[in-house]
Amino acid sequence: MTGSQILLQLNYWLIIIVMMMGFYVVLTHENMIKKLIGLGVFQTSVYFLYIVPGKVIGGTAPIIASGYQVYSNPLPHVLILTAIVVGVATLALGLALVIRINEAYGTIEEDDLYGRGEWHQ
Amino acid sequence: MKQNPIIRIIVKLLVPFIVLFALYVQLHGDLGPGGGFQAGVIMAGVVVIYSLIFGSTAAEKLISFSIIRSLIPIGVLIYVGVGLFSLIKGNNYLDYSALHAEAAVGQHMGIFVVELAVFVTVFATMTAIFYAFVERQRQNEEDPE
Amino acid sequence: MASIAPHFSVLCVVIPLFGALLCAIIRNSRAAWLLAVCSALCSFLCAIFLLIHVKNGVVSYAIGGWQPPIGIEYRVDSFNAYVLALISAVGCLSILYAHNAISEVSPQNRSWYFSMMLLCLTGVMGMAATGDAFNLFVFMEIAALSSYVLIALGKQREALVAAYQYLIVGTIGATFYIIGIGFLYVSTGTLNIADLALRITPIKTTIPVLTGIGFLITGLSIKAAIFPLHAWLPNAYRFAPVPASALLSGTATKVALYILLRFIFGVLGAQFLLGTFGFYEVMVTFSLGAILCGSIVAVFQKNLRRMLAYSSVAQVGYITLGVALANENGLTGSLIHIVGHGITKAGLFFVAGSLLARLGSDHIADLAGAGRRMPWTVGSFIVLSLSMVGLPGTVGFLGKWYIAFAAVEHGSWWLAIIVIITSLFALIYMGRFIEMAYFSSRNEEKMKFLANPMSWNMGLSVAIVTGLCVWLGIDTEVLIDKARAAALLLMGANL
Amino acid sequence: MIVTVGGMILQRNLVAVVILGSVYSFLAATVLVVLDAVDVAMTEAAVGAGLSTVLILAALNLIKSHQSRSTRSVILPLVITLIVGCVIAWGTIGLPRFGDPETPMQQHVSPYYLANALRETKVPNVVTAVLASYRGYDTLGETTVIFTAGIGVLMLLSRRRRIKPLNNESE
Repeated sequence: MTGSQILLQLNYWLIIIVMMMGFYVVLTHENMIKKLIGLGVFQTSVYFLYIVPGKVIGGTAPIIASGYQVYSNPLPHVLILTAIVVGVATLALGLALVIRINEAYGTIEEDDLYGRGEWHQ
Repeated sequence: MKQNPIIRIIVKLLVPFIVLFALYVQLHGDLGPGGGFQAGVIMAGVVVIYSLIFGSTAAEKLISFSIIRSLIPIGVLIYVGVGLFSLIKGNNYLDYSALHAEAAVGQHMGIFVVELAVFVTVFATMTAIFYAFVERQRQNEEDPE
Repeated sequence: MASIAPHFSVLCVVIPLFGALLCAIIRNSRAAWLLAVCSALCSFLCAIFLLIHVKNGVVSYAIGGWQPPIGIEYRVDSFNAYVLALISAVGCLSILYAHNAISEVSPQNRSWYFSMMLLCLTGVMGMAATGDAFNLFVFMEIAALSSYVLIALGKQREALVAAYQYLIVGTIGATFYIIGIGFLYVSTGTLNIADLALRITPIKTTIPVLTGIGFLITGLSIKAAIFPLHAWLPNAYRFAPVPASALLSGTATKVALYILLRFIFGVLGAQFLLGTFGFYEVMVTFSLGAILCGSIVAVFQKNLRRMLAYSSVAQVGYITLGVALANENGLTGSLIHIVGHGITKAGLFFVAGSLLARLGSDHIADLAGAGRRMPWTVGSFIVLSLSMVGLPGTVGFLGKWYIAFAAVEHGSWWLAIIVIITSLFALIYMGRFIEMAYFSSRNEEKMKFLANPMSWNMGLSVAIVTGLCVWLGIDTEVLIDKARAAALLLMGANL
Repeated sequence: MIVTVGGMILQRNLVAVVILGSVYSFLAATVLVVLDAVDVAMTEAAVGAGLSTVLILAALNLIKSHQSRSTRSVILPLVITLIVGCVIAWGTIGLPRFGDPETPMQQHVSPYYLANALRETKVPNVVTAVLASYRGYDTLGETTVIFTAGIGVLMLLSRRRRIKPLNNESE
């Protein structure tokens, strides 16, 4: 692997760092809202995993116009549009759940929650 | 913030432009970036801003909760309906070529209708979710436990 | 007939979706329920029609008229027709059962609840029918989001937390799936599963493909609640309203298993994974872990539904064990057990729900003497339990028999013995309840029926499920033929 | 972007986290424009920076907005995260070079869209054409997801009858 290739791989690695941070938040934090935000970051970073390889050097946005010959790949864009929508839908539902949990328990810290209620019955 | 007359006037002035922008994004989706989903979100943003500045009661006068709620399924219903229509016409499900004698024109029409369907559902859903959150808060305040 | 047959593949998904939309508009819960049952039934009939029809080969349907891989394809072969028939049947029965069984849902939400159940059915049907990896993700999310809602509306406040946990875990699973598909897509340029299987052949051992497959399998294992990743399941099944538990146990996890099999066998080919990475050892370890942990934990549960949930973890272990053996009988056994367990477990949840509705509790201790109060319901429970244990004459026997047989064929006697011994665990935990229901009179005087009598539709669902369980167990050819056809298809795909 | 996300992890005030999240989304949108994904960038800006932020803030309005100090062990999650990250990083090594037009994903399927979308659908924006027509069924599914979420939120948050949330759940 040559130096320039490593440099180009850097794109991916930056994404991966962001991805890991998001995933870490989901796994460690016990605040439910923060978890949802972490999940959002995790998902957003995955979008790049699709978009980055779709880019063609010297290409332009995939809107057909005279004067341009090379376009970037439109298919990942479509997929990720769908994924974003799914992500926000999940977020909205998660928030609604957290609101209800907060009303029912008075807290949204997971550790506080497990101390209460009849979990093992 | 709600009392600040400058903000109120600015928002009042801005709202038509945002609506216009949403419509532009919606209708221009086949030429430039944008489409039903983005336009729906922007349009929902209008209601959100309006409700933040003038209060949710004023926003509900603008467009009522029950209308929003009944709009949610209608968008998907339009979408499914287009599919069923092409099925009845003898084509495959969601084959928009059935909409017009010339296949490509049919496709264009189909895309337009479908984008509209997406717009309706997205706008209605996002607004409804926001209303639901706000409504919940109001109920909690009236009925604290 | 041949010309309209492919349309059924899309209709069996679109009909429940259409029904869900109409249910959302109708605010009368009874009308919504009738509509929901009808659309689920139509979907079931479409699936049965497909199941009969796929004998002549694969049914491929180009949605939107765009030929795959340009457009999205619905591709039904003898494997997923089989799965479609199962999940639409369970979906139909759960919805039939749901009327009057969801007292915890406030009246103005009931029609929406049916709408959610139909959406969940739409999602799983779409997952099973589609031949497109990304379309699969979209429908996976429809099923997932609707099941979060279904769970959250349970009676106790723990239901909310269970739903939240499931939301987090499920979304991680789906995101892993997306990462996996991303790697495969970048490496092959296609999203169509059949096309993917072709184009992946020369590059199977490249790093991105392997990574993609790893993420894919992990993500789907979370969704299927395969052993070390099953933590979300017991709470979800325990606290959800009963029809939702039945629906999820019979459909959502089963479909995830289906997709797992589809990718492992259909795309990669059996010999590839099983031959190379110690896959067999890993699978067997996890399967045994699932069987043992699930069974043992189930023995100590105080709550009937929680016990059933842990039993599900164990039963999924049997299914993956059959997969790990990867011979024809093992796969046939797994496929039979998918159906057998799907139906039986749904039935057990129905019974638990009936007891809950009638006696106001689903704690085992509170149900002492229930057998004398509700002889028919508890009688069905006994039949279904025997199926869960795997006694001859019930559907549960067939699957375990084939899996044990396959283990012997594979040369692992000890696995066959473990299968038989662990079945006795099922006898213990099921027996515990039955004993309590019949022979304990501890709180008989305390126990009284709640005001609402059990409605006919609940009884009907229980009866149908029990009947199915026995019928499939006695008239064995029906199920075995279909399962063997599917298993042969999977084994053939690796040539 | 990394700095922003790092800030999000460390910050305990949830409102600040949300604002940082919004900044993150805008940055992401900018990068997406550079990568030619204008439609996605627009959506990410509208959704990530706009809608999500509003929704989370609206939710925070109902909940206390400060996170308590975590007492959980961080070692196991850290290990899992690192493993996942390393596996992905390992996977990307084999991926085609950035911007290369000769890769499988540029050669298969998508050239068809670029070549035929305008003729077959009369829509110059290929993303729109693929979204609404070639993969229209995905979009139907996506709309259904939104619908599901909408109905779900309304079901969870609608409240006509008075219920007392604590201790008195069983009606």
